[in-house]
Amino acid sequence: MKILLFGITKDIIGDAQLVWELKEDQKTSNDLLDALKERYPELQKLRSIALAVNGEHADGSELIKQTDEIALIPPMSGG
Amino acid sequence: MKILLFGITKDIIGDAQLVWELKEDQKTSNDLLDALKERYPELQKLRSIALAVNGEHADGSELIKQTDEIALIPPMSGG
Amino acid sequence: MIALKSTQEIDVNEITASVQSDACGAIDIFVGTVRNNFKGKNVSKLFFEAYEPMAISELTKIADQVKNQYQASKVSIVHALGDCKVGEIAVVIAVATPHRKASFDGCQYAIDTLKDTVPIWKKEFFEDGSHWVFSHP
Amino acid sequence: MIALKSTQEIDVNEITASVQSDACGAIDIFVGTVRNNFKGKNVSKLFFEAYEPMAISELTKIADQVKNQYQASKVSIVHALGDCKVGEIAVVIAVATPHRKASFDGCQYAIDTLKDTVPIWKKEFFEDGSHWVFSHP
Repeated sequence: MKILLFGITKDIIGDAQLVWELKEDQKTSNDLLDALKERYPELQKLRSIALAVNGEHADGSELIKQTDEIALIPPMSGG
Repeated sequence: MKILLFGITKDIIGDAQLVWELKEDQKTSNDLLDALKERYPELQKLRSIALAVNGEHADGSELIKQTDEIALIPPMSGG
Repeated sequence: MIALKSTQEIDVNEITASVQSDACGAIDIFVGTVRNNFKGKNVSKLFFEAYEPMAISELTKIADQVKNQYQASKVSIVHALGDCKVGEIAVVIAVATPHRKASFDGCQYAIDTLKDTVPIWKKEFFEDGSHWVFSHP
Repeated sequence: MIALKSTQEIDVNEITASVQSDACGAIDIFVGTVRNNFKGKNVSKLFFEAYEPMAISELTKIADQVKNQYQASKVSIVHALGDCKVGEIAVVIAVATPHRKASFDGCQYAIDTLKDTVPIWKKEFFEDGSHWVFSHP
């Protein structure tokens, strides 16, 4: 699956998109976020890091499918 | 002296300006206002009526001279 | 910018630009427009008149108060005179401050105070007549 | 009007007109502009990027909340994307309500919420470098 990257996560991961192989034990959005933080430890240093699943802020419990649109959401700063 | 009229006071007095002879006993802006209310009793029916003296809201204590610019200030309704 | 104008001459872009300041990140703008009803009656238009020099002086006092009390860099107030049809602009107040909370508070203070202290009078026209509005005090 | 645009395309008159409603007497408009300093450092420009479809969806949610919670008839929110120089407009929010207090409260709620929930990211450029801003949460 592809994970969309914005702001500082693009700098950390080095691209605008991340191609990610969803593993068996990555069932919820929390599982996926934990796996991403493990793979890219720099993400853990951010004030906050979360996921959006299909264009909605994830609360962690969403069940993830290969076809979902996932985005990494670093601290927002609009306005 | 001339007294400037606005809004409903123009309708009550029937003109945009009132020519007024300042009497001996009309020393303060309160004295003048009282005399105007006596002469035009309709003014007393307004929710409020006040004077401006030389372009400032009068507090009643101002000493009035023939050369002052006086205006009757009915309830304001800008905005 | 402190001004009394016909409603047709009031330009929100121009007023916004008049308060913009590179040290300020926030501009709050209040726009008062003519509503089509008042206490359930259909309003057809408003007419505004002012004791003009005193109105300008009282508007200037309000702008100065907002600058002092809310750390506003610039404040503009433009009020309409003459006829205003439904939907047209009666008043615009713009307040520029470094941070946003003060711009809202200063703008709200300005419109509240304007209604209390500025010698402007509004006549409402209904289908069946007209009357001078007695808002304040 | 809910939109993401270049700062050059943002027109406060157009946004004001987009919320005007004959049943409403009050429009409050918040305009966020680029300040020339941040914590004492000179800012030269900002750059905004967004997760665009989600940003539009979150902005629409905010507009709907303001309509429900503040009895607003119409709400417009336009945010800049790309480069914004000092003094240029980053965001405009306009809220039209029958009476004025609600327009201020609704507009303030909208800008506060925007900063919390809308996936837009800001990069600040200084004379000696740049950084992504971490405002929220």
